[in-house]
Amino acid sequence: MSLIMLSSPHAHGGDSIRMMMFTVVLALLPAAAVSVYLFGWLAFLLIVSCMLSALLMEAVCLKMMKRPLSTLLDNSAALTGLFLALTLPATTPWWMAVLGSVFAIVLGKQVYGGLGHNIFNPALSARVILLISFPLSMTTWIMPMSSVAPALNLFDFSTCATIFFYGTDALLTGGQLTLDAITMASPLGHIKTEATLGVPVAEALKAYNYSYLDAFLGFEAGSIGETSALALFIGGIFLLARHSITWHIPFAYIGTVLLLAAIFNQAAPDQFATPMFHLFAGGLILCAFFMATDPVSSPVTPVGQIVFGIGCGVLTWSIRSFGGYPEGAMFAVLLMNCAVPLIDHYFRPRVYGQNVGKQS
Amino acid sequence: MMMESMSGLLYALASLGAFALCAGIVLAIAQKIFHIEGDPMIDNIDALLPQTQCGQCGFPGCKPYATAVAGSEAEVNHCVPGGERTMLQIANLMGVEPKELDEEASAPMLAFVREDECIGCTLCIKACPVDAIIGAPKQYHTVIADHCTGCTLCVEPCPVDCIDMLVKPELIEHWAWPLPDTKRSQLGHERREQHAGHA
Amino acid sequence: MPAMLRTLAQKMGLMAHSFRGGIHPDMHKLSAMNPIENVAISPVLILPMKQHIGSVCSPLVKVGDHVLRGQKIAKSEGYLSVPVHASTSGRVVKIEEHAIAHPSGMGMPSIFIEADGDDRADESLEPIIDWQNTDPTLLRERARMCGLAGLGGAVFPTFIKLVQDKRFPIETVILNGIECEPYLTNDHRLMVEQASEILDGMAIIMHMVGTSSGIIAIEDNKADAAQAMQEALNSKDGMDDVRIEVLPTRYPQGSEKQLIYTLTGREVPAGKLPMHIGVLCQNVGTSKALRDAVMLGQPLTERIVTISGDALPQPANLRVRLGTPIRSLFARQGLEDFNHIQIVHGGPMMGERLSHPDIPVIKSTSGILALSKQAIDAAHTVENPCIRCGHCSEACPVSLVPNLLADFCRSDQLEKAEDYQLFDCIECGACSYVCPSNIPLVHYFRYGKGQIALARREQVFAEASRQRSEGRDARIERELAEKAARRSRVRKTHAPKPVADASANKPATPDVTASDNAVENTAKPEEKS
Amino acid sequence: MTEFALILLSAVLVNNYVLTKFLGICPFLGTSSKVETAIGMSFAVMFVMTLASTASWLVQQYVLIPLDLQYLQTIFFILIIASLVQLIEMMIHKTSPVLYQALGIFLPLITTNCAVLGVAILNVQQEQTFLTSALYGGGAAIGFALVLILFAGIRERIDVSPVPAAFKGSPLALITAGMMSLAFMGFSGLVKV
Repeated sequence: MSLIMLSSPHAHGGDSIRMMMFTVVLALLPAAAVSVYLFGWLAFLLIVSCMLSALLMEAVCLKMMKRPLSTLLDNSAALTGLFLALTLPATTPWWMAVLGSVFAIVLGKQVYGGLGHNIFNPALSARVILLISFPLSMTTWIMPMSSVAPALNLFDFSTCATIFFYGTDALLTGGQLTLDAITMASPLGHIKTEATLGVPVAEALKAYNYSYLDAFLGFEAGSIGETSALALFIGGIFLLARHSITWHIPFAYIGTVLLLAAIFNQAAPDQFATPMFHLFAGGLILCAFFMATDPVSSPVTPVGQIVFGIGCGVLTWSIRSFGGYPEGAMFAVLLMNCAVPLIDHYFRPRVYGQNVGKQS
Repeated sequence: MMMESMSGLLYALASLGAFALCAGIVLAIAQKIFHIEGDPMIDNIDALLPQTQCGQCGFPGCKPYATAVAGSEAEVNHCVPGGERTMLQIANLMGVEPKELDEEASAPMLAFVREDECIGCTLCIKACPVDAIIGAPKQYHTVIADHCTGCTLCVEPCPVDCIDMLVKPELIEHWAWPLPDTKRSQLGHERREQHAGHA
Repeated sequence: MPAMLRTLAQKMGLMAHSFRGGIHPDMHKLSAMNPIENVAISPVLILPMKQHIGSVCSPLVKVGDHVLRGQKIAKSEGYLSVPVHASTSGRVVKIEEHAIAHPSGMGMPSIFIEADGDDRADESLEPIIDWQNTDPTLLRERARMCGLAGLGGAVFPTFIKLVQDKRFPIETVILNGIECEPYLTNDHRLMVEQASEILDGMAIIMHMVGTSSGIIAIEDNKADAAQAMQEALNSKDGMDDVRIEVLPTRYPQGSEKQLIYTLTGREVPAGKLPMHIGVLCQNVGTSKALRDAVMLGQPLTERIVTISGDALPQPANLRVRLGTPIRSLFARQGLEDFNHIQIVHGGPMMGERLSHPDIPVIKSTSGILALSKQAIDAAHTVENPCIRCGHCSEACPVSLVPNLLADFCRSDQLEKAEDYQLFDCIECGACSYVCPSNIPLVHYFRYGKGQIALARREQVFAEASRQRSEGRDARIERELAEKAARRSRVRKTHAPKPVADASANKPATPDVTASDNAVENTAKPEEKS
Repeated sequence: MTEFALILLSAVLVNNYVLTKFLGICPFLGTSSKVETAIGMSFAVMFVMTLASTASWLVQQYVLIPLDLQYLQTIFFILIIASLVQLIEMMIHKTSPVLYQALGIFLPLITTNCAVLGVAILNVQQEQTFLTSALYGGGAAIGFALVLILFAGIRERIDVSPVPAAFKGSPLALITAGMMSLAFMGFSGLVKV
């Protein structure tokens, strides 16, 4: 009989990290499928390259740190790669995608000591690094389903491969397409530029022939994974059902954004967009259901998660309405990630029997 | 031309001097208000020490060692019975980097008098720093097990050498769970080393 | 349902109280349908000197003495302790250290009794028939004399709880028939087969603490037990303010604090006892033992033990004499070879893993399990890093934050662990059960608690040594000052006079020198600064 | 009134002294190993910074300009800051010796803290009025405190995690500080002041 001292309990529920991460990958499949449907081979190449480079980089890091390669199987690296791919614009060149994955794995996770110790959400920090290092190519969006640019058939592998490997200008040397023909501003970006010229929001949207239904289904310019609100909602509900995440962060986050948008839209309709617009525009749902609820970089306790969600909501809405960048969700989540250790410390649930006071 | 630069220089010196003077006065007054007597740090450190008064740190007792450490004349890692935990606590309090212990603390010991050989010379009673040995002149002495700190100061003065150090028996009530030591918690140990080296 | 809304609804009485967190392990109640069987008395019984929470007892008998069943063989030391009784008539063979169910593997002095076979009972304690008008303090003394301790597993001496204290009147007596630990079914069978005896015990308890209202709590996976208790309750008169409460099955519903919150909506304040909020909680087994002690004059010498496990051929509920070695019980159920088997003393969630079966059954043995190797290995697999998923803090019935606590305990940040209320942890194991990274959280908490207790003991010891050492230094200073004062006084009396009275100073000198040498060598080898 | 709020907001978040102007990095890294020390340091810096920026504006307005001794500006400001630091050091030594011991060298180092001197000189260069210079001083100090306490919270957590040996201690702290400044760039343009 081995004399190693095993403390109780001698039973286990059978849950494992691999299962939890796999559930999140499953939840992301609808969004990934819709992105391939909307952006064709571009999206597919992006997703594959990001996931592969993330896995490869994690293997390299584990080898260097002489840690067992078995931790690769907990598909957290694959998940980080998929997250990053979904936040990138369709026309991202391949080296930028790979660089992003390397940043995500090395600077985002391994440098902090591997799974479970990173302070910031790895995919999001890599996405912000790319945004600030390559501002132009990170904010060029193309309309999905090539409805705007008939000449750019997204389902023809060779054109997509040339865009992916040689960048958009290589395509244009053929002369038949100009860059601004196929690219356009994202709804958020459009409103911000119009607002600086003093055009009220309603008119700006009309000029952009923006329709809420298209935005809900996904036919709008934006990163490949964040356009379709429907697919993201399906994934989010799936996560809640499988108890991978709790309702606290998404509801608090989206609720705060909608509340702020509603109040200010009533106060000054032409200066602030409607709540519906904020919900379907940009990466709010992707960030709320997937990025902010990354268990490692979000608070542990329910009270803390609600405070975290409200913080993300306020920051997202204020950056979108007043800030310099069109999309505030990424910055908001990163900023709140900094505050997580303090939130954990100060927002702990009341322990049984502590300051119960007079009881009936 | 000379005159302006001279007067400019004069103004500069005057204003700087005046300002420095009044700042000095304010600080002198503040010095009186916030005057503090003894250094409370000594008591904080003394409270951390195990009070075995054993002198293994090179000082005649715990209070002198605490004063030395507070005045940063002595290093934080001299207290042998305190072991790593005391050293870490003092380093933490002093805000200095923890230093490796120079000598590993042995298992806790208890002095034991072989009473038939004791001649009752009261030398060990006087040598014991914590009065843990009782007995009268010409009567045989005995060590109070609960009070003995195991500092071995009584062994040397005994003329008939009838005191020997026994290892303290481990009581079942005082047994404490060890860290999980199976291969299962290899990661836990790694994290513990990380922290220990960087308290 | 947001926690705030839930507590609000509970406060307004819209919803029954239910404690926070908790888990649903599969219950493996294999022996639920097996009736209680009596076990033949084993030839040698081993009775450890401590089978309860409190101080160790000291033996009253010597080797060779002949004892009767129920005779007191060890007297309790101090207030928090209960005596030990012989569980059968026979001869004391030896008194020495023997292994007990303790993780350290250390032994406890135990009395070995060789059974003489005729099991003659000791008649010294006569039965108290009309206990209704007996003074409760007398009944309390009887409970202490009979060595009663909580049989639910906590083994807290029962007589200490059964007290009428003006400052803390008891309003409700709760009988705990929950038994939420997987595999264990002894309370269940006891309720099915001896419901009226349990209710007699409850009546005695209510009489002793001076209340008339009580609740019997049973989980809904023991419907037959609830039904049997209800029938017995209907036939009993004078217990109309007592009701059966069937609660949903959830681990750890049976823990005292969680049960009290579920039934009364009140929380036991930190550092306080249930009696401070007018509640008394007792296990159904203890209530029956109290009935035997009062109405039959029988001390606690036997108990119901569930013997089960996925590696045991024939699970059963046995009425076992205290001191029976576990190996003989396993042999009775058809299990001989133990090399692929892990033995657990108690339930799988809170029980101790034993390294060998030669350990006696004592008052706290509610069950002994033979679990297969893969069952234990599935529970103790390799620890992965914590991904802060929060499942453990959701499952914690005391609403602690287990993963942060485990981090503090692992890296010896003990003041932080105390600040996060480590000592409120009831070690129920719900957090380790749900942890997807298989982190042995309870093991880290036990390590943390041990280190904090060790640090506190050393602190008390150091404080005492410091005071003694300062007292000693003060004494030495005082003696030196006296010596100096005495020497200066002597010099003053001799100095001015001429030669004439030189002889006068002869008598003064002897006593000075005598006390001199006593004081002289008190200085320590190296001078104290 | 909103104008003052905007100034404060811009000093605390938009052009935060530590994460966007990269001033006062050495106390930022030095005193952030524990949250209590960080809080202590933040109070000290808040006290010194606000008083220093107002005092330096007064000295600039009523001593340097009338006597046109602008070239003495830096010396005067350093003198003000030094005496304030001496004052706060005595107060902390009296009120909580543990904090005094924990801050150690970084308490007198506030004198040479480039954020404190920076805010004083910037106020003067941008010709701020008395009230706005006080607001900028206070805002900068609150910004410094906010970021320092957040960073201390993070440091306490990463000090315990199994960081690869090459990154242990300050390398990882610097990487994290870099990430934080990346996140703070989201605030750029938030306030049009």
